[in-house]
Amino acid sequence: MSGANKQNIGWSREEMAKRTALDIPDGCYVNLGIGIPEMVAQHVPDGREVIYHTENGLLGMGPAPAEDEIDPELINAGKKAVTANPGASFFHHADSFAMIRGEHIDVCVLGAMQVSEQGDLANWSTGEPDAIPAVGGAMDLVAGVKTIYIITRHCTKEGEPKLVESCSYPLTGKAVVNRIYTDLAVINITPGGFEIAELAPGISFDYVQQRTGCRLRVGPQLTAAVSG
Amino acid sequence: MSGANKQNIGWSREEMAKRTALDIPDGCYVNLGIGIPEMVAQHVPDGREVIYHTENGLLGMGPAPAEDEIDPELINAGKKAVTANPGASFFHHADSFAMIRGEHIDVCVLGAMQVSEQGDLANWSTGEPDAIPAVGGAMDLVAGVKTIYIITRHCTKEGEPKLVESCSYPLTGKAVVNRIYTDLAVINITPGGFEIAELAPGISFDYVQQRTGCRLRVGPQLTAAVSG
Amino acid sequence: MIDQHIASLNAAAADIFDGATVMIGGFGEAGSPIELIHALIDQGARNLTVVNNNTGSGHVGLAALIENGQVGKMICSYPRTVGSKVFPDLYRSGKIELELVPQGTLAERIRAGGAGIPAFYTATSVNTPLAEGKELRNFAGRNYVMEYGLRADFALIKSECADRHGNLIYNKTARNFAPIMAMAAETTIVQTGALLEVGSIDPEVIVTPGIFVNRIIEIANPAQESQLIAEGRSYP
Amino acid sequence: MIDQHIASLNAAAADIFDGATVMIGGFGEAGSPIELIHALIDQGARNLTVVNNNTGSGHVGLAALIENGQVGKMICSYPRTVGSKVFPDLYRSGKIELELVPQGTLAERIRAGGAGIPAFYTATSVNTPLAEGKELRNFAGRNYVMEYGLRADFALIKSECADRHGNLIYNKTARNFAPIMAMAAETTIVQTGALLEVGSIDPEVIVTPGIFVNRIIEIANPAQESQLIAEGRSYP
Repeated sequence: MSGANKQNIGWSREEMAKRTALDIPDGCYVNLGIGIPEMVAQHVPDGREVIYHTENGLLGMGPAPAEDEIDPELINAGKKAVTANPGASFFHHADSFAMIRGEHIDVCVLGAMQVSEQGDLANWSTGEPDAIPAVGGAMDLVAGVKTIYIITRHCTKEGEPKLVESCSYPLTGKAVVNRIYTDLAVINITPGGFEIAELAPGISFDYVQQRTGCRLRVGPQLTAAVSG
Repeated sequence: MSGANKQNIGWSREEMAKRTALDIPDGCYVNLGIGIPEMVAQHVPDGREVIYHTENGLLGMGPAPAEDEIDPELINAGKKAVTANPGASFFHHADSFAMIRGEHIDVCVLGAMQVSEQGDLANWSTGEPDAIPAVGGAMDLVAGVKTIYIITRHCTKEGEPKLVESCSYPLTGKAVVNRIYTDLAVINITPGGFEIAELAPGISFDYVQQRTGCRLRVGPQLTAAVSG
Repeated sequence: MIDQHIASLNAAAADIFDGATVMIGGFGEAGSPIELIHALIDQGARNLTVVNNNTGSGHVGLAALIENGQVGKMICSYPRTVGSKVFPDLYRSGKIELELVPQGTLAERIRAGGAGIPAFYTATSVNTPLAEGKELRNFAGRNYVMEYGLRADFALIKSECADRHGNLIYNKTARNFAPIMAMAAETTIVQTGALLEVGSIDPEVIVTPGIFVNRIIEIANPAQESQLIAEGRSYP
Repeated sequence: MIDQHIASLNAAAADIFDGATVMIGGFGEAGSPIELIHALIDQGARNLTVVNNNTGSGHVGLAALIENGQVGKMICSYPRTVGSKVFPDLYRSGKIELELVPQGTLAERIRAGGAGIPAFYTATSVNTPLAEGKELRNFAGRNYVMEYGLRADFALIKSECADRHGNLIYNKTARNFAPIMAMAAETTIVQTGALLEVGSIDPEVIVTPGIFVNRIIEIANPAQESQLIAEGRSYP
């Protein structure tokens, strides 16, 4: 759909993580999903102190260790080796999900297969009969964390829109997403549906609309930017 | 009812605690109520290792400290200063009652106002309109601990029976008591009601029956002792 | 930057509002945040619903808060401690409301509130007056009563040591309700014996992670309730 | 006298019976009691229901137990770890049953089982296929699903240090499910890196009190799953 040069249009994975990181406030508790969301931590602007929660029992997660400092018993939810920052704490799984379910985590950043204009999220199963269903902590996170950000390419590899009127894949949660960061735009979920808050450099509203499964609106910020 | 010499008939408080202590098995986890039950710990036979739980967050409770070693933040459920034995652990209230409710404590020894022949226990309120109701952990203990022993004088100060057909005071729990240790006898709760397992020295079955609110039976052990 | 340190007791308690639900840690005097309670007396918020295992002793701490007429309702398991006169007198004269909850159910309701569990079932209190009006349900042949999670606007608790992120450890049986109250309150205010630099407490032994804490004030030498009572003290 | 020390792996696992429910600690390889799992393979009990967050990797540990045909049903949140081939193949051919549970609900169900809570409500999975057939209930305007407490006949867990009373501490994120599984099992069997004298562990830092533990075997140098897999090892 987007042609041979699709890698050069819009934001890269790194840029999507960087753009998301701008919206992580100082002093908040954040859970980052596997994949692009993990990269957000590297891009939080200097001067902001953010504490990372990983649902397998660590608050105050730090970056990956040097090769010779890996402890296979100090890992994140993606089962990769991590470190513990000063002020970190370890706890068991029930306490860890009490933090999530009890709405103590401020922000969670996840990937997506589909997001609907009501903020429904599908990111755990294609629903195909031979798929091995695996949910992990995704349903707990979207049910319990106050603010849910999604980072995802705007379309699938096959060029199908991931932002849709209603999800065809099994849901992770209903009306849970607050904001979506794609390679093309930053999109808020509003009572009126998808609202574009920001466009990637060189990307037009129409370009994004053509690649979206339902009607987009232009947010007030973007209107100001366009008219200004 | 039992006359001027009532203090000299049957078991003393100390002897009741001592008799109960014989039935605390080696290696078990025990919660002792306030009053005579607390005295049981001093009388567990040598060679048995028993671990005491106090519901305010300590497993491995030891005896009272010397006067100069009192820590007002190391107390038992009766709010008296205690010590922590080697192997003790501290935990919060929800974890402490998870031990109780989850049936991890083997034996609990409590006092009683009334016990019915079905094993109903009343030990928290007289139900009088001007009484300040206070339940503490008693209802949790009788609902969760596997074996409930009661230590109580056989009659009230006014000479009324405490072992009754059915409790007139508000219940702590229904069908929860396994065994009762009074100043006159050891009584099991059986499907057939109260069954005397043992009589205090010099006490006859008839003497106990006269001071009990419903029909007593003679247990097989006692029959053997009498006939033998 | 995360620095939960508050310099003054007045500032720590400033925004506790009339009608707020306030959980107060402690089992008797063990773990009672007596300086924070006295700050709440100074501050003067009224018509509070207070959650504590007891109702205080003598005329200091929680008993003084009640005596000062600031508490409209107590949620507790045992309002009849030795030396507890204030609550019984007010209760008998109908001037304070009481919700009596079995101690384990109280603890579990607080833990549930903090863990996002709106309700759960327990066998505790079934067939007793404390189950009256509550929903009963049978699981695998046994009856259980449904109990609701409990949350609060504020928690006042005491810890042994803290760091500026709000990580806490406790002293012995002073731990009691504090860790679960910290989870269940919108704003958790801690008085601590020693405020340490971040990283000073071993991550393996932290009992309350800082995520559950909002404000910390250092009270290096807290008053001991029993000693104040022995001295015949009252507050204010 | 309380001494939970067991001298041999065979003795530790001897009474695990066909059809038993077995909780196995670990999140991936972190906290996986691999020597105990291999002892269960040697022992041979079949038709087990196994509770673990995952389904193992490679051909050692939990994956080997499944591959050996001993597991009739898995209760887990994520049976699709990198390097997990054994379970997917058996699942696709209909040879193993799967109960998929969201990770936090799985943890809370285990904790509830250990705490004597037969059921509780959670918002997790509402409006998703995993809530199908489950009871929904509205509290304060939000829908919640009812979930049941989960108990087991046995738990196999790994700890860093233990004493002879069964008091345990863990290493970093190897803690994960172990403390709650110890609570929820009739018989909790622990492999520990160091078996210490009673009194060696500070009472303030014990994570699992001995009351939740039944047997301890010392495995001073446990195998690491990822290393066995890297070496191409399989069990038995």
